[in-house]
Amino acid sequence: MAEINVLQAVHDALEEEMARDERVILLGEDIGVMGGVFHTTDGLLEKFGEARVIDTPLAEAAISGVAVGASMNGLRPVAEFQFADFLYSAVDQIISEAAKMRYRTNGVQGCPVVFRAPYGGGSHGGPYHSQNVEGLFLGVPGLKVVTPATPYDAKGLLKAAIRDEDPVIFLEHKKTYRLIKGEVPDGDYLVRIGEAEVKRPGKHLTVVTYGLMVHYCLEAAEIVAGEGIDVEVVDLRTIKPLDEETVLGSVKKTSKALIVYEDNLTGGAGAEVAALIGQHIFEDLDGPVTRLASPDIPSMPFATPMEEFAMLDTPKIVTAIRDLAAY
Amino acid sequence: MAEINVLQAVHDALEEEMARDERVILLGEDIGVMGGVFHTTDGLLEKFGEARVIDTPLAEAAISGVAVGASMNGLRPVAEFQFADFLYSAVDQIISEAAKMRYRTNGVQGCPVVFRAPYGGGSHGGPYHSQNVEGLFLGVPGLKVVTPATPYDAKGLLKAAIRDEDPVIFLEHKKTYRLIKGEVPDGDYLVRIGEAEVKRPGKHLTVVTYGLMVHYCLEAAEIVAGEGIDVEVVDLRTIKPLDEETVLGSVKKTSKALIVYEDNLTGGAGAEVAALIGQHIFEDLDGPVTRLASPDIPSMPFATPMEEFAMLDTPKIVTAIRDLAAY
Amino acid sequence: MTIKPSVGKAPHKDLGLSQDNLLEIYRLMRLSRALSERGWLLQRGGKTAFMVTGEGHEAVQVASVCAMERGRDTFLPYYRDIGVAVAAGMTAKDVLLHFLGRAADGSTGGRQIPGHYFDPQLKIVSGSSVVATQIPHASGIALADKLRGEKAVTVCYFGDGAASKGDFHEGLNFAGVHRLPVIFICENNGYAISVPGRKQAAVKNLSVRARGYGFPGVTVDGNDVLAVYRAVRQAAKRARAGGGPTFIEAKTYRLTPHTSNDDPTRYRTKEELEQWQRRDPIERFKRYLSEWELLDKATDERIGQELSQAVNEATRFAEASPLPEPESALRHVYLEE
Amino acid sequence: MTIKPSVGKAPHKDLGLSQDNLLEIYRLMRLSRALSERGWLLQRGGKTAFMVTGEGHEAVQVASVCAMERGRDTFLPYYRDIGVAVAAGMTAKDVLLHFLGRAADGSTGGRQIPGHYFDPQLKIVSGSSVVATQIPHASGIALADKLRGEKAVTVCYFGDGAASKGDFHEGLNFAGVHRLPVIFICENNGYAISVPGRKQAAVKNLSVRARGYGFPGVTVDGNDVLAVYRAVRQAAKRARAGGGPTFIEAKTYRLTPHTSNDDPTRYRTKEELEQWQRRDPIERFKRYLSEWELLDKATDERIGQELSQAVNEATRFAEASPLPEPESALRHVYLEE
Ligand SMILES: Cc1ncc(C[n+]2csc(CCOP(=O)(O)OP(=O)(O)O)c2C)c(N)n1
Ligand SMILES: Cc1ncc(C[n+]2csc(CCOP(=O)(O)OP(=O)(O)O)c2C)c(N)n1
Ligand SMILES: [Mg+2]
Ligand SMILES: [Mg+2]
Repeated sequence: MAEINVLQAVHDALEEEMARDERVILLGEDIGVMGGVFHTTDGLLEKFGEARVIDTPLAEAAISGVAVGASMNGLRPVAEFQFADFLYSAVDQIISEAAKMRYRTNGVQGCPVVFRAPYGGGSHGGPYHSQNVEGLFLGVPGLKVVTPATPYDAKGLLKAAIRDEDPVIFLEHKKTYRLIKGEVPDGDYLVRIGEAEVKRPGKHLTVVTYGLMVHYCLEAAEIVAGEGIDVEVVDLRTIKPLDEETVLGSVKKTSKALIVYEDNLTGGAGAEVAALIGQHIFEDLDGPVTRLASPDIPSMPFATPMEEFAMLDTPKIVTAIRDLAAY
Repeated sequence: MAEINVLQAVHDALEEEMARDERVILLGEDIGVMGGVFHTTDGLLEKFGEARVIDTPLAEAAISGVAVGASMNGLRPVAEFQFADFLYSAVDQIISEAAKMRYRTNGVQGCPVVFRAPYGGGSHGGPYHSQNVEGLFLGVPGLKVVTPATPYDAKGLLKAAIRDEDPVIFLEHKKTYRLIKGEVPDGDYLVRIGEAEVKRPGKHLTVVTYGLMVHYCLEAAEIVAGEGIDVEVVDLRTIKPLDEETVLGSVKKTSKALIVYEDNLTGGAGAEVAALIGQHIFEDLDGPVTRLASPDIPSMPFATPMEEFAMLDTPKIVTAIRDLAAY
Repeated sequence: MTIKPSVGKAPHKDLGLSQDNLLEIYRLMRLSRALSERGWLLQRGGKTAFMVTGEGHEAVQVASVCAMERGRDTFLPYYRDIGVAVAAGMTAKDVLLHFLGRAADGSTGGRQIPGHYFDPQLKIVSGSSVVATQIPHASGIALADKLRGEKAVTVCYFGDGAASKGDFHEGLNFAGVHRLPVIFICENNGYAISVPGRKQAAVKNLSVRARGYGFPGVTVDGNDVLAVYRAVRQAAKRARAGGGPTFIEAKTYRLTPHTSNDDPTRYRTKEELEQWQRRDPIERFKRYLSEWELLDKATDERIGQELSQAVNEATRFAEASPLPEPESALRHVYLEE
Repeated sequence: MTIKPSVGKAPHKDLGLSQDNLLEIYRLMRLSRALSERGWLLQRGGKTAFMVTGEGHEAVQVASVCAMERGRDTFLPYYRDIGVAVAAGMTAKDVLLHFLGRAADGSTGGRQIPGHYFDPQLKIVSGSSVVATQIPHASGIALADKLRGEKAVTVCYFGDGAASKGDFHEGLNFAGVHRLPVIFICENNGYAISVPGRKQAAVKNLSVRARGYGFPGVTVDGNDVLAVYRAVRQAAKRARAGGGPTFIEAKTYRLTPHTSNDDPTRYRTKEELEQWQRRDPIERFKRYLSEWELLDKATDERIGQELSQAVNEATRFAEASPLPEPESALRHVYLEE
């Protein structure tokens, strides 16, 4: 057991998988000599060489398209987008090609690519270094979308993603990189894609969340615990496919659901979770399925007062929990 | 008053707006000499000339990016994607640029582009000529997304979109082009973006829908009317911004909501509508907010048995209405 | 027209091509044509909802594949490349099952519209209908071969319209930077549906673009079997020797509508079409073979009969073959355990 | 080093540049430098969370703008183009308000990170942080000018990394097809963050790519004011006369970290940096001016004092200026009625 941060967890997962399986290659901008702008690939060029750690041209359609091609010819590419904000020009390769490959070949041709991207707000990145992009892929069958919150989950899920036979969008919340530390076992382990986890059991109300917000929600849960509100925090971990069983099971128990997500309110993962709960366990609900999310603005503004206003935080979550608990 | 089909309505809106405002230009593949693969721009090259009806290179990032640039320099470009399935490579220009332009300039710079695209299934187009892409843009603040179902709405909404100061994704359901006919007034008229319409009033149950499904739902409503189920059909017409007032008002009245959409179930517009209803009028509900959509497959398959299986139709809607009505 | 036998050293000898080789190419071109023609019949007869074929492109499609090592090298056809598909080894049955969207369609199981050829055994790579997305795939496939030290070469096909897409640029540039063993073949038929070359690019030859990626680009007569063969063989040799990519632009013409949804009289003149009909690559190659006395009338007729028999049989077979089950639409979204 | 006066006809005379013109360029280059340096100070001092500047790029940025008709022509800077911004007319105050994300920041109202210059009055176009997306915008802007018959020219800036993006290809190709009045200026500083030119493209000069779009491409010494000015002026003349686009590659070097998040010692040698420091475009231009006796020490010092005063004053002004209101984050998603 060692205590590491999310950055290290991602790094170690990459390093271990590359050592384990020589078919694993990395493609991305500045991932070689520089070790990545966040240093998630530090030392990997030295260890595995230029043929497997590829500093690509500044070209996201090529990064993703080359990865798709390489995956069809026996490799297990991990494609890095420097920031999730810059993957929009790869959306065609991801949605038209990677996501549909197995389907269009009647199951014959897989496309085992991992598309990694640091995402999320709260780091003064302004509109183009803060975005939540998960909503884009939620409605795309053929993809899996993974959003770990802790070092343990990040490492175990990234290893699972690399071994997955289908394309995985692996989203790393930038702000968790250094902020979030946690224990990680020494040997090889996997966390299964598609399984949520109850990060805190509770009786009165379920908070469904993922990514950085998991930590804020846990904090909020502790705060309201003192007021006698016992909150269960479900960390989705994977937002596609959604672990309906765990989510519905929890809300069935608590009868109330608050969905907390950093993405802007409309159209994000929270809408899908809310729709599922509202349809499938309608009778079990003792209050409206409530969403707490960022406002519907195109992205985080830079200046601190605006950024703080736009970004979710623990106090906002506490308020939402209290309101729903009081319903 | 004249009876025309949706194709003609789109064509006439383009023609009238081009005649009215010389800043309106069209950009797209095969829209000139050929008049568009669906003939929505028939005759416009002859009438308005090569400078305003531009057959572009096969390059969707250019089509959209040039349109964005031209819109910043005083024109009102209407960019056509030949099929919605091919707009993925324009997503960067649409989401990073068009949608964020006004926000990032603190309100100073608008980006009045209309992005038109024929979309939707049921025409034997296979995986790449059948997609519903509206889910992609639903969560993108700064965009408006319009999905007309009738000639009247198509014409009035397209004219409104062209006059709108903000970017509009204008989605035309291919299958409505020739199939759906309707009356259209002779003179100039607009349909306001952001307003849903009750296409059929009813007491027992609200069906919320848009696009081609409006017609199937109306058919279904007539069928169940004979069984004493009085269905209200709300046509969203614009799916972003959503007309919450009309939707919530209708469901408040009927107490039951069925959301019918052709997109695959997960993550589409139906999720957002369901979430809104479930949160805001929880107390008024007499049954679970139910979604009926296409299965979660990457796109329509080509072979008829599979396509028919995957595509929604009137009988499937009738069944869903009966089930919910009986709840 | 009577055909005079040619004298001197035959051009194909320089290329090391035997009579058998040439007749194989000829046969494959005619197979491609026969299948294309059958495709239109089936579509017009309501047996399939869509058709796209390759009449006019047979020389570049077939000769390029025959210049490669089949079994070792990889092919990425686009929707027009029925000639690539059959030259790489797909049979008439394979094609007909695909055209008719049968459950047994090995390319897509009836999931994609006709024109989307795929066979992993034959190293034919699955493509979408989205123009140019296969170009970066080709670079990725070649990258994998290079990484493993395999001496395989990847051949990627696309049209002149595709050369305008960002994926073209990014895919070729990547290949250039890594000196990948890949050949990019642009079947320049002068139109992207209705959009003529001059509205697609302000250059005479698209092949000049290769210079911007640091590798050679050549323009060849795409209706000339031997010219195509020569260019591709040379590119393959370079690629296999580690010399990196080549961009080959093959000028040709589409003799049919773009697809079954198209009416080319809206944008092409009758004269232009007729001019190119006179340059039909199959007729032209047949003339060459006759001139060098490699093909006599009897053999030619026998080939024609064999092919039409094969195509008829394949049609019957495919028509009798079951359609996919409705519920099978739900399968293969992810790997099935 | 003592400076010997030059004799004969001065190169700038050929270009029709007066002493005033030259001193304006010099002053703008130094203003750009002074603001850049202030930017780093502010960022390191915690006054702003991010910084990106243009030291080393001043010759290409400033001279290119000065070769255009300001007020008529349009500029699309990228994040490194502080020199373009000030040469096009932004003041020290404008820049400082932007650096510090103030409510009065005319570029973005504190919404974008520093380096995103915008002023519609000055015809400086808003850009995002996404590399290369502005390139098709430039073509669109030029298209609109051409359509209206305006004799305006659009200048679009980007780095060497940007030349790998699909948007570069699609944007330039569109401009080529329509012979648009646009100048594409690539500030090739040899790196895209840490990625060196040889991993970005397998060509010596990116300007060769212009041939693939049917218009001229030239490579110039980007640290040479007059070379840049000459190339841009010629391109502007062609564009204004209806001759279409030009691609100008200006070879230069970034003398600082990529941004405040970067540590260039991870990927560049000290020697390389020092070599380019000796080619500092400002020093070099100063030497030129001295050699031709256009700038004496007193004037130079006066310029320095004026600039530092202006920058200090602007800093004080911007620091005293209020931050945006928190709730204003909700505004301007759509046009406000
Ligand atoms: C990205 C994209 N945009 C548009 C289309 C619609 N479309 C299909 S084929 C085609 C023309 C392609 O022309 P070209 O590349 O020259 O190939 P050709 O059909 O002439 O062989 C177009 C515009 C598409 N399939 N993909
Ligand atoms: C599409 C996209 N991908 C990645 C990035 C991250 N990024 C910002 S600047 C940069 C390097 C740009 O290099 P270049 O174009 O040469 O300009 P320079 O900074 O050297 O002036 C990268 C990779 C981005 N902003 N946009
Ligand atoms: Mg073509
Ligand atoms: Mg650079």
